[in-house]
Amino acid sequence: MAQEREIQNVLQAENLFCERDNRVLFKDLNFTAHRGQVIQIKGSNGSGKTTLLRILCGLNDAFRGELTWFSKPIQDHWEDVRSSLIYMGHRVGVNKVLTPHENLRWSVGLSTSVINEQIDHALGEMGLRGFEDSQCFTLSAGQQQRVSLSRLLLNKSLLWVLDEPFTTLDQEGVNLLERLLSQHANKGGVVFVTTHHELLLPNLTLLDLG
Amino acid sequence: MAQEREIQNVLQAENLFCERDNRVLFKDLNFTAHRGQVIQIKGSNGSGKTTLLRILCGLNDAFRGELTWFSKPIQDHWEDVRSSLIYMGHRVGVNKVLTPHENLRWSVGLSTSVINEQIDHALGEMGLRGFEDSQCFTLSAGQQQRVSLSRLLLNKSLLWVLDEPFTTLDQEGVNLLERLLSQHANKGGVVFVTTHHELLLPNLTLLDLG
Amino acid sequence: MDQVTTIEAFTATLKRDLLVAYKRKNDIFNPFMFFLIVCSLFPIGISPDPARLGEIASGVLWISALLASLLAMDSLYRNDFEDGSLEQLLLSPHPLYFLVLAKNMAHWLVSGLPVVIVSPLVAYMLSLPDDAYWVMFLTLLLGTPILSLLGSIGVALTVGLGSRGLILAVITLPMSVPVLIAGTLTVQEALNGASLSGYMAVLGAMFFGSLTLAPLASATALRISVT
Amino acid sequence: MDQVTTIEAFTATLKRDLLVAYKRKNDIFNPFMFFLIVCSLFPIGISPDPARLGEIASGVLWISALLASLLAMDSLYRNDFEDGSLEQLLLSPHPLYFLVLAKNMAHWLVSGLPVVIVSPLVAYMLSLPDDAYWVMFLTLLLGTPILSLLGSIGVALTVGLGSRGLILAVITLPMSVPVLIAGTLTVQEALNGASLSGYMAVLGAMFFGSLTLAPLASATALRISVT
Amino acid sequence: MWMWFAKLGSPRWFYEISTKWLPWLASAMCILMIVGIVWALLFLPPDYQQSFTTRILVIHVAVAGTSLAFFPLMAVAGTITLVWKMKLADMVAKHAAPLGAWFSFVTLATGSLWGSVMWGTWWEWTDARLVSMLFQFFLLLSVVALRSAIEDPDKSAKACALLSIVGCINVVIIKYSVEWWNVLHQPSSPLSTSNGSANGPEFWMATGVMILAVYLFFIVSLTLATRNEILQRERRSQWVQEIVRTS
Amino acid sequence: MLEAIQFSSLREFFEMGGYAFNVWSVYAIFSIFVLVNMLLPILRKEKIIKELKRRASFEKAETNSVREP
Ligand code: HEM
Ligand SMILES: Nc1ncnc2c1ncn2[C@@H]1O[C@H](COP(=O)(O)OP(=O)(O)OP(=O)(O)O)[C@@H](O)[C@H]1O
Ligand SMILES: Nc1ncnc2c1ncn2[C@@H]1O[C@H](COP(=O)(O)OP(=O)(O)OP(=O)(O)O)[C@@H](O)[C@H]1O
Ligand SMILES: [Mg+2]
Ligand SMILES: [Mg+2]
Repeated sequence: MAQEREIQNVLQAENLFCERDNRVLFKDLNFTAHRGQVIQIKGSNGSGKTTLLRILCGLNDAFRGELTWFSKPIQDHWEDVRSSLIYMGHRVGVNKVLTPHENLRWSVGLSTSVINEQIDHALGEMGLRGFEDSQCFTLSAGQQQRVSLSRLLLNKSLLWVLDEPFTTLDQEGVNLLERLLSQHANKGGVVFVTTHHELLLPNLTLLDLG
Repeated sequence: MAQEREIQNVLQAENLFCERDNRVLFKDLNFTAHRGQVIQIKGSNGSGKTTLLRILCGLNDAFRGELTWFSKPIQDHWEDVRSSLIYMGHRVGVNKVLTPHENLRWSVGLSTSVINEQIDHALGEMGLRGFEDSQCFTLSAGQQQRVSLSRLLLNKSLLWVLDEPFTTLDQEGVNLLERLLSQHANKGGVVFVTTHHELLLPNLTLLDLG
Repeated sequence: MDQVTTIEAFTATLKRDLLVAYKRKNDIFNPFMFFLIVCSLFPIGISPDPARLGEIASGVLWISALLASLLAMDSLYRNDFEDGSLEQLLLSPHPLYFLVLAKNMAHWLVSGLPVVIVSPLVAYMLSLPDDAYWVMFLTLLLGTPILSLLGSIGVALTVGLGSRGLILAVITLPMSVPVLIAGTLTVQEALNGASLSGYMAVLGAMFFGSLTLAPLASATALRISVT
Repeated sequence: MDQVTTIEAFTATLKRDLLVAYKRKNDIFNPFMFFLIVCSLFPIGISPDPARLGEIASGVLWISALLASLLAMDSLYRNDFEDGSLEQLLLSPHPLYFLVLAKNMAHWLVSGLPVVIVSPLVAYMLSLPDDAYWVMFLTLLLGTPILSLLGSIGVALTVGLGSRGLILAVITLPMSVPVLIAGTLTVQEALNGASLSGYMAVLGAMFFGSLTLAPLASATALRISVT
Repeated sequence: MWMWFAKLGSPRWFYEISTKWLPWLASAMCILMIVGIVWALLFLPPDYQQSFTTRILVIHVAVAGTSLAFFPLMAVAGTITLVWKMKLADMVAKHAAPLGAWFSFVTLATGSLWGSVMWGTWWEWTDARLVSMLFQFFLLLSVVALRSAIEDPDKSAKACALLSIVGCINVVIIKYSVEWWNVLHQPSSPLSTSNGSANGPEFWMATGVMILAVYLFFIVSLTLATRNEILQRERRSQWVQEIVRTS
Repeated sequence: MLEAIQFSSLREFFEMGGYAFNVWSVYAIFSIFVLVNMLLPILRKEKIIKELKRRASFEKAETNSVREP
């Protein structure tokens, strides 16, 4: 994470507007994400949280308004955004026939070079010790979620965009993830996260979609 | 729900034992489900909650031990069990191209005859008014969950088996579902439910898988 | 709110599957298009000469129908498995036999019947001799349901698998060989002017045999795959 | 922990896809079996007579290879889409062109190459005249990668759809017709004793054309399907 | 009777009894095979028509005959797996499928090598035996493919059991329909007429020895593979650990 | 006994009346087939035993060293 841009606005939205099927999901949405912020997006079911997160990653371009990345229009800088982004959606991105280790080797390896020990260490941290070499279809729902979350430990990315990462995690997993989020923020990262449960973090910003 | 069997053990397990991939998930598991009970199955990720629920529905027969249904061995009474069961798994059972209404018409219609008004009413209760005739792939994750949950309002089944039904529901949805569970129990039904959050219900029994 | 009878559950399932197909449109349109396209590959790949085409036409039609019916099978249980509807089907209190039969029937109506209906046209395009149109049509009408019923077993066995596509074909194609033989022989004998009742009887026997046995096997296979 | 280069990302993707195929085994085995089985349907459906078989053999081989390669395509992006890996691929900082190329390459190695290798054996069984073996083999070696690359566009376009299977075929088969024509013509001209360099050049041009352009189209199609 | 059945289902019982029997079976197999091969290669008089190629037939007939036993075997094992959930049946079935594919392949290969002499062609679609053997080969491979496609061992056991039963019925139907098809095609090739070829009694005696030898080989090989499977699946039981320790 | 041998020379034996390729191929295929299907299970058994032994010693070591404090 480059040191010189310390206090800049990482990601800023101005007058975002989005509708689907003639239902306006949000309009005049403004927010600024600084380094060190965890932004929790709240809202009832169907209020557009997932849609918003996908917009931020460039996985959805059916919106109007202005998005800037370090104060520059985001359209021209998707490459930059992608190289400092981790996204986790409703689908976890874990191949069922590969083992957790092999899954991470690829999904992390797409952007960062890692060695095997790091991967095994990260899996251990996420409570998957002993499961490194089981194929993922034998893992429970929560364990697959944990495989996907291990990426957070291996990529040194600035921006985390996490869509309901707490589902299917048990209490201990929830605590672990909360700790990770606040650590990331403390190190100057930015986190967007949607969840329906109360997050207990010091540097939390709420963004309510209604 | 037949009145004459009022105080019987609906479902009873003796010395259940299950292992997967040489990992023992549970052994010597004993429990009895009476009418009016909500049984919350707890346990960390990968402790075997889903496996247990699928065993109870007959979707998994890789276990040892004794299961009885109204004190009779369950092997000979799967038909009975099925005709008084609602199961909701990690996959919600909602066809993406059909509308919520059409989905319910079939999934409820498999066991109970319903009329259109009842279906629309149930969907309204679950907060899906206005979405009755959108195709389900346009619904958000939580809304699809709600479609599936509407079945609870339409089937008069004795036994509910719900695997993490609270995921992706917003706060209001969670309250609604909790109310449904306790109502069902009060009317003499039996609920098995797994979830990682604290349920605030009067007649709750905990079953911990560790 | 009463319990429903098995017949009601049967029709509910049939209706629902037809509805899904209607909404997707592609399910009806594609097997049919696939059939047309594959049939028209042969004049291109083999020979545009009508005389030679006419000789191979009956085989080409049958093989294309076989492939179309086989490849359309994939959608029979797959989506239901993925979204969890299949579990609901298995947990219904009615005999799975009838529900599977309903699904097979809907599927054939949607993917098999259009192919049968368009077959005379394709037969014309491939210069099949005139006398054989009707026989071609009839054999396909009797034959494609058998192919669907057999295919259903294969799909049911492979429905939960990560790798799909061809495993289904590898399992089902060898099973379909007798149907292919019966079908093409009937057409060829018709061309030779032989009496057809015996051949049709063979196809009919295959039809009733698979109608009674195949859904049983499919139902068993589904229970195996989902648990 | 450094950023990786595009080449490293390319090899990582290639390796991963080969690993997935290796673990599934069937991905390698099935296209090949499908090819064998479909080819052996023709003698049964059309005629067992060697002379007549020999005439249609080159077309049958090409059409079967086309279908095998097409139907194997389904597994190219589908699983990745369903488990979310495809989103990760799209979100990688490297040009999608190369990642798509890596996936295509892995896929051809696994599903196309075995078919090409077994083709001489099948050519013998279908009584293809002796002189044409080598030409058959070479045209398939050049042709199946083209089919894979074209098929990839079709899969990418249809990857998010509920109904699958045949829509892919309906989109891709017409695109593949020129390859089929070039391939079968080459073999037939070889049988007629004509010089082949011209025909091979056409196939070669198609190969390089699709190698440079098709992954671009696939990449665009993927972005469209996933967003 | 029931006791015996239950005992038969126990992998341990099978392992122990086969430990006793294997050496005998294996040595009988070796002796018969050597006798058969030496007899066939050295002593068989040349056929007046087929010359020394009858030496091919000895092998071909033995292997072909044995290869017909696989589907019935797998169907029976499959029924036992599905109905009585007996693990041993599945362990046998699991290895029977690839072994059967081997047998079918060798039948096809030796048949072709013979055919290239007799008919001047390696392959001929107008012979019912050839075509139905080819499809039996495909069906066996499809069972193998299904086995490796389903990751969950329990599930793949049951799925393959079902497929074997369906496949067994199919092999019969295919055989008859291919024959029927052939009769109606009235093949012009020489095969249909050559069935009554006059092979002397000596030929059939050598072949008989060979058939016995190949059957024994089939049993021995399948037993060896099944024993491996037992070791692996029962690896955590006391008695297997005992075996591992002492070996 | 020896006079029953159908060949008068080794060369004749190898030629098999002009069908050497076919006859010897069949015997080659057959012996490969028999050998492979005998040897593979035997070799696999050794591998399995080795693997199980390794695992047993591994587990023993683990239970010895990692006991509760
Ligand atoms: C169901 C499988 C098969 C069985 C039970 C079988 C059995 C036999 C038997 C008993 C004979 C000796 C006939 C005689 O000497 O009168 C024979 C001959 C022969 N077999 Fe097979 N065979 C089978 C499959 C095949 C296959 C797949 C091929 C070729 C690829 C083949 C090619 C031949 C040939 C060329 C002959 C010699 C023809 C003759 O003498 O009439 N057979 N087979
Ligand atoms: N198909 C399978 N093959 C082998 N092992 C499996 C299979 N499915 C699940 N398991 C194992 O069974 C264990 C329990 O899985 P299960 O899905 O029941 O957990 P769970 O309690 O529901 O967890 P979660 O809270 O994450 O949903 C896991 O450790 C997993 O490794
Ligand atoms: N593909 C689509 N086509 C049309 N409308 C869509 C589509 N996807 C989503 N929508 C609509 O957009 C709205 C927002 O969906 P979104 O998935 O963003 O909600 P969400 O806030 O993430 O809800 P949840 O908490 O349930 O996950 C929903 O009301 C849905 O109807
Ligand atoms: Mg959402
Ligand atoms: Mg679970």
